Amino acid sequence: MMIEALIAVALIGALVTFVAPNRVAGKLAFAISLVPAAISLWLFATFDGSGNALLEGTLAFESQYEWIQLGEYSISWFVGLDGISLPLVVLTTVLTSLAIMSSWTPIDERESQFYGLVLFIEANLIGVFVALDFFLWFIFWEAVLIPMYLLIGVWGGPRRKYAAIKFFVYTNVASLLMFGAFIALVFGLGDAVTSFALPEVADAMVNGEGIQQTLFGLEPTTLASLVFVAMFIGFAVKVPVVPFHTWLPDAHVEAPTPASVLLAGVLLKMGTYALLRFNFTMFPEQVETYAIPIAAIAVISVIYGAMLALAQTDLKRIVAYSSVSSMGYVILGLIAYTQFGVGGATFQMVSHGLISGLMFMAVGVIYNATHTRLVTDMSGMADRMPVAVGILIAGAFGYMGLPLMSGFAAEYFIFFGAFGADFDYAPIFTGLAMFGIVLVAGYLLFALQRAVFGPYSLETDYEVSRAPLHDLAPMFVLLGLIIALGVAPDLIFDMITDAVDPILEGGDS
Amino acid sequence: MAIYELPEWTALGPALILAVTALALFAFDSISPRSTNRQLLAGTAVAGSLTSLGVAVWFTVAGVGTPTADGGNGVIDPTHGFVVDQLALYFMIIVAVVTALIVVASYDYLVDHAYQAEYYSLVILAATGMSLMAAADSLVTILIALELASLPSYALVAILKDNRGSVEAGLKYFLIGSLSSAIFIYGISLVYGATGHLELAAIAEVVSGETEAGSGHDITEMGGLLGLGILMLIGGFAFKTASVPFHFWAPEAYEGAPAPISAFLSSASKAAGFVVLFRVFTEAFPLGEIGAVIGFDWTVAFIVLAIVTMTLGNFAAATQDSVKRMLAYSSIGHAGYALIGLAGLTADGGELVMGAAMMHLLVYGFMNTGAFLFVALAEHWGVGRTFEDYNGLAAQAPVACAAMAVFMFSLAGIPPFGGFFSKYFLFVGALEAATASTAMLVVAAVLVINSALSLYYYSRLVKAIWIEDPPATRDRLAQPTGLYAAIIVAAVMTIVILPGFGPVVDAALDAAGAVVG
Amino acid sequence: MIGVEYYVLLSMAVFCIGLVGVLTRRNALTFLMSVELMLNAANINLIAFAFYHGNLTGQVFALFTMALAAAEVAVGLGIILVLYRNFRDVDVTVPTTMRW
Amino acid sequence: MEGAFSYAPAIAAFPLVAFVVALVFGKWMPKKGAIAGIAATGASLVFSLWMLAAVASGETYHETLYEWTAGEAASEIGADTIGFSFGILIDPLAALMLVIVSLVAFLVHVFSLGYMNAEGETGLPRYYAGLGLFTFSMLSFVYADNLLMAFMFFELVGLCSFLLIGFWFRTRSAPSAAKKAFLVTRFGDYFFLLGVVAIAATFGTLQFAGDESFVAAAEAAIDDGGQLFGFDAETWVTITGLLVLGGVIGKSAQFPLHTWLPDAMEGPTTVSALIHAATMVAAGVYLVARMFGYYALSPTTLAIIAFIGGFTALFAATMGVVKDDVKQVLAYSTISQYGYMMLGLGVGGYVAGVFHLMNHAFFKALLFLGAGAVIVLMHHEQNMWKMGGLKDKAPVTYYTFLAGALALAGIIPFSGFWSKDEILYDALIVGLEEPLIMAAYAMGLLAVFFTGFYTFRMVFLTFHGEPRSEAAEDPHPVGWSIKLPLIVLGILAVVAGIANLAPVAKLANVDITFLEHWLDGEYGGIDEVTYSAYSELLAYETGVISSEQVTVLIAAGLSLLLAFSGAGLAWKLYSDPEPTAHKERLGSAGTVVEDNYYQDEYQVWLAEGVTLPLARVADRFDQTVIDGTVNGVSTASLFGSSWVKRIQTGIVTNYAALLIAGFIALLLGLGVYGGWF
Repeated sequence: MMIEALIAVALIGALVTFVAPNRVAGKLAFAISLVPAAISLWLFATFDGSGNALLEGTLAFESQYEWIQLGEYSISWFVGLDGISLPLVVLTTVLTSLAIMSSWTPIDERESQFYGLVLFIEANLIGVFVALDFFLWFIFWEAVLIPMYLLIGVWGGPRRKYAAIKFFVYTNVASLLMFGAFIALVFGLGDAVTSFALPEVADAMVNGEGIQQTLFGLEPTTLASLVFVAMFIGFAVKVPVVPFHTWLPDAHVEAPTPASVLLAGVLLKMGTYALLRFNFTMFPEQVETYAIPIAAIAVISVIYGAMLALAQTDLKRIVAYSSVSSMGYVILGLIAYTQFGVGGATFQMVSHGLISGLMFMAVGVIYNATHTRLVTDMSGMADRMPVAVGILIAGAFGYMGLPLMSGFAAEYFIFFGAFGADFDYAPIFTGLAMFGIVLVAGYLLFALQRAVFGPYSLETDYEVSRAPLHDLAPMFVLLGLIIALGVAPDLIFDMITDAVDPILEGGDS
Repeated sequence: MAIYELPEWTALGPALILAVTALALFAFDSISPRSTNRQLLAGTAVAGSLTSLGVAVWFTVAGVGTPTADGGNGVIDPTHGFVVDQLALYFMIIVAVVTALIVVASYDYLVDHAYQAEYYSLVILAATGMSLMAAADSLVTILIALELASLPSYALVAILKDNRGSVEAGLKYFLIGSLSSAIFIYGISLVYGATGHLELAAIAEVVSGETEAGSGHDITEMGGLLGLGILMLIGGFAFKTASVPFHFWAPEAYEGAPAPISAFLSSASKAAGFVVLFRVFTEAFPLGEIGAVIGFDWTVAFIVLAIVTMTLGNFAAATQDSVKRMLAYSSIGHAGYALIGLAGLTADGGELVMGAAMMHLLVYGFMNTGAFLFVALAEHWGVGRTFEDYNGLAAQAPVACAAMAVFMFSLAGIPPFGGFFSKYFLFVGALEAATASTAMLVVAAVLVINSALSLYYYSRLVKAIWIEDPPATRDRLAQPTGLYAAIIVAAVMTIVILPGFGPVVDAALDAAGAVVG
Repeated sequence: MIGVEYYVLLSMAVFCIGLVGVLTRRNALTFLMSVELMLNAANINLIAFAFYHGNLTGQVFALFTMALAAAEVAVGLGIILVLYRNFRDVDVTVPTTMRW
Repeated sequence: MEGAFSYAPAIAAFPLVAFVVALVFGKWMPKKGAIAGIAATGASLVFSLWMLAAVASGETYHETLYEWTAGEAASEIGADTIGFSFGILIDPLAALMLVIVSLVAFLVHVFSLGYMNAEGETGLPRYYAGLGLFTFSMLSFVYADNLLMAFMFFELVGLCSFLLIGFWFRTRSAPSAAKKAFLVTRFGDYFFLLGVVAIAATFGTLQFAGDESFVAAAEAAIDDGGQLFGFDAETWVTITGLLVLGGVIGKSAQFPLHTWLPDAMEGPTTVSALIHAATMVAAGVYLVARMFGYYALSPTTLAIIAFIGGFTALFAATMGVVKDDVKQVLAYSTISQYGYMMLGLGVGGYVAGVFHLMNHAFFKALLFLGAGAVIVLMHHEQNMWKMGGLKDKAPVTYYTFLAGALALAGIIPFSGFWSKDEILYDALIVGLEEPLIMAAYAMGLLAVFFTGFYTFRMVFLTFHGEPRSEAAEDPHPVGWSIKLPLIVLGILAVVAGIANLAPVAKLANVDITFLEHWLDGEYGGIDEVTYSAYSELLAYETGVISSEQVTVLIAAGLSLLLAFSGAGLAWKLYSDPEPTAHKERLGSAGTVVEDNYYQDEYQVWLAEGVTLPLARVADRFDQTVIDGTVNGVSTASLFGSSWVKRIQTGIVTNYAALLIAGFIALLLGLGVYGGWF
């Protein structure tokens, strides 16, 4: 029941906040958001699951109720947690609370609506990570679009309307493609499955016969490959993976800081999480078949994304493109299909969530004071806002994968896992992708040098002063978490690997 | 349930109640045509439609029409030419719901209209016709019910006598309508000519060769004649459901008519059209047998129609300036979605896809009606008709605008709203049908493209009311009780129908099962 | 006796005449009449086939059709009336305030 | 002494605490965190000496303290599980380095009191926090017991250098220098990390010492001659070794990744002292020494190391000749000196390399601090041509500096001579067999001349002759906190050579090579990481000219001769009261050298002339092609929309026509399909 409580609190909180008066909305929303955070931490503490949720693992906090009988297929409310989803749930709740606090300063109109939407998005994000029935999962997956569309559209930057609609339509098209593919998969499995419950489908794919039917005049194997590719593309848009990434920078740049935090911190993880849950859990054979092209895509995402970041002058754009780059590492880790690879990829999801969140907050805090994000417009900000800049620098080094910060752990796991991967030329691909760590240092340090160092200069008609404490507090929390995970990755890596192993064993069988 | 005691004719209760209400209103109208006792008139109409709704729900629950095997009372034949089964009741519910909603809304919308009684009586009369369409199972009754629905509609569309738009809309609706009905009737005559019968069941027997036509000739010789007849029937129904190429009246009629009437036509009238379509083609021209007679299964026709209708509706909607016209085109697009329900049928089965279409029509009854009623509200406010005129309404009327956002996202098929399930189940159904005939893959693909496009223009409206800034010059907006009530009810239903979708699915699948397989 | 097919041909001819009228005439009243022609074409069919099949259904139905046509005309005339009131004309191609 | 090692973690912990304290409370502390730093590094020094004593008493320490994470390894050979952990390895080498690092760090902290505090710098807490973190990282790196842990702190060292070089962030140059330092070393570390991953994936372990060390595993792999990642074992060891070497070249500023180091002079001189003498730059060479066993397995790698070292030694020395900024001269001398160490290690002169590392730490710290003192004296003037005549005005500074200079120049009997001579000797005896090494030796030998020259050019210009600016007329006085470290280091620079008087030992045949014995674990050590163990692995042939003694004499004689001639030339050119520049005599060569052989130019060009434009092209491509496609789709559909809706002409007759047309089209289509006509 705890999971239901988690979602319910967020939903009700959203409604309450939505009707609350504007001036109290921020504080109220923060107070409310602490409840899910607390619950999720409690779940984390008392987690007793083992194995993979989709592959006969023992779920924690599981609950299932019949919902709809659609012909011979049953749809149910089916939620549960395993070592992969729990860290992401905690990430979501914690990040939401921090994002809410970080938006006290920048959000100065229609507050109650804003915070209501943030809580609403939190509810759906949690749902995405806990849902184990395809339709239930898909509801949450799609429902995320609405609040994000409005968050970007209402409180965003100058080109917010374009960015919002682009994000909305682009990702939705991808969802439709993926949906069709999955349904085809279910039909392809024929009588092997009688419901849309993901564990059942995964079981039929991995331990069962796999796709047996000949659909649309396609041989089972062809069908499986097509479904795999279609779903991969569908999720690739959400991740995003080059060349499906162009909605991301627009959305990031135009979105208000807290929205960016959630977007980069959690929404992108939906894509990689789905990839892991669907493609990489249900299609072990195809994963091996398509290892080379996917690895190539991963490398391209890393390098190309980094190159794009290098060409930007807008701090947010830089971070946005670097997200593309970082997500490339995740893909690399997933395709490696080794314990450290897939586990590292999952770890990177959490790590990148924290670090990119921190970066966006720091950039946001500076933006609050300067009202510009162009590194060319400002210089020597360290002189006026030492603490904020200090955190920005810390975050930047986290992004570069500085040891003893979570980013390094994640990247190292992925590299190590990918280097020893089974597919051909794995070391080469790893080596190429690793060059990203040089490029990332390049563009981040270049931006820092221009924006925060050097003699102070910024055209403002007011005095730029230090950031208020409630802007800094969330960043300190994040920094603490980043370092904690960097020093002690086993805080979550144990449970992750525990949930990852069954996937890989499925690959062998 | 005391239903056993009731005589059989009461099975038509939902329709009859509407008829009685209509007559009552007529009586009132003839007594005092200029009466403006809105409470009484609207009250009567609402009471009538709600009773009809209640009875229809009651019958459904009581198991009228459910096969006796499942502990129901079996299909009831109240009188010659009518049948009451789950399909009929299901659509009677839809009609009653929509009627109730728009009547409530009209209470405010028609506040300064001269002929109140006339309006309400026409509405209820049309509702009666639609309700009867749901139960008609002979081409005669179908034609009568259909015209009973159409004729008042013509008048209703043109009821704003001094509004050029309304009149123009009425004219176009009427002209296209009469043309279509002429074609329809000619089609009936050809079918009759080919089979010698007008009852669907009898036609089916002839088509399947169980009994031979009255004249004793072999049906297959008449294949061409029958085929032409069938095509003409399709034409008649296409007009009712605003499907290409008989859709041309729809954009103008919906745009020019009073918004509640637009809602009425685009939701209830469309649904009624579809129920007849479903019934006639599944019962009179059984798939498989019909192929032997006219050379092809009529699903082909519907595949084509579905694709064209979806595409034309959505594409034309994408760049409209007038909100009402956008909704009109989107309603054409949704007709295309619903057509998939027939296109996906196969000789053995297809409950899923047809059921999905029915679910969609039910949900559509709420979300589309709601959307049009919001337009009615806007017209009531007098803010204007274009997207720009709607800018920033949320700042002044957040509740109504929240409801509108719900309708839009639901129409676009975004959760957590009812439209999500119906649309995606339709998608699932289409794919399942595609496993049988690959042509349905094309339909599914087109569905994807169109729903993506629809996302664009629906969110465009949300953008206008929620994201854009309101113009400086716009005075306070009133909060008419009736309109608000109707809109909020529609919105709430659109939302709660998602968690409560289980019964809807069961009802729809049973309804489909009543005619398919 | 004359084969049913000739009746069908006749009705089709009438139907097409009506159709052409609908397509070419701009006067609302002519339009209405053309539609009436098409309806009567249907009636011809119905009666002929009733005779052919030797059952009365068709003839009865023809009666319905006529009644229906009458009702239609009634409503139609009403609309044409208000059309004239608003547009000072009964040309059906005049009202084009709504398009595209 | 057994219990000593349980306190080993404290050595690193103290500076870490100091870092936190300085960062958080520094603002409110009397000396802005200096006290905390001095206390911490002092404590570290004491503990390090304790460790030294413990090792001397025959103990060593190799303990895994904390498992970072563990899991399945996809290793080519060895176990299928791997643990990544933090552990401490204290053997003679580590103990020695601990002492060096903590000592230098301590002295730098003390010196900072005079150099930074007294000069009223702002942001001192940041400065001392940086120093603390720097010391912590370096000490942790020094006694890391596995390659990953080493890499981690190697990187942290890089971070600290970034923070400290960029200390004066309000200037334009400092941040740029800091960025460059981090980027260039990051580039090296990229290869290092790749090497770490490769080694871990190959051998399933990253331990330096012990039975399951990757060195042992590699040795085994080579012995049973299997295939690793499609290469035969030795090639693979070479490849991975070279990858790791990338990090070394970056950090130890070897050619071609040396360009960051001269710019790093933008940082406070104290930081330069720390970076060059004991921490960052030393880290590279120390890493080679640390995993010397692994390199010993692959002669190719060693040869490459040796050659790079020799070349860098000469290459950097030539550039040092023409610099006017006292710190610049020292910077290039650093590069050059680390070249020697690489040369020494490359030719298998493990002891020699480490010996020079130690001596260099002392005299280079001394020289930099001395330069710092000079800069204080000169009111922050760094151009040597503005100086002069400081000899009498600041005797302490002068004599200590002179001691350092003599050591650097390698003048007998100062410490530098002994270690450098030993390196050259080792290079020579190997070179007699291996021509490539001989070339490296030749370059190293030639560099001695330049070293002597630029060292004394610096000394003469700075201290001798007449004051050439009013700043030089009345120097700013320097306090005890500056003098004390100078004196300590000065003494060390003079006597440190005693640690390993190899030539004397060979000639007089007395057993006084203490350092060799020390590193050989004779007092206490871990078997497979001792000098002798390495020597067995080495595949080098060594030769002698006639006899060992003669060879020793020749080697020493040659290097001394060159050193003296260099110094002499400097004396001839610059010792007059009003020295004049002689650069133009060098002609075009001079300008080339002035511009550091255009090393910076081409690297900057690579960054800004190639990468950046490439990035812009990518961006353009992204905006136009990829995003253009996306937007194109929407534009196309909207255009289609505006076209489709035109069908609705508004004229009802057209509707009727279209309706009929549509119907007939359907009729014909289906009619044909259904075969009606």
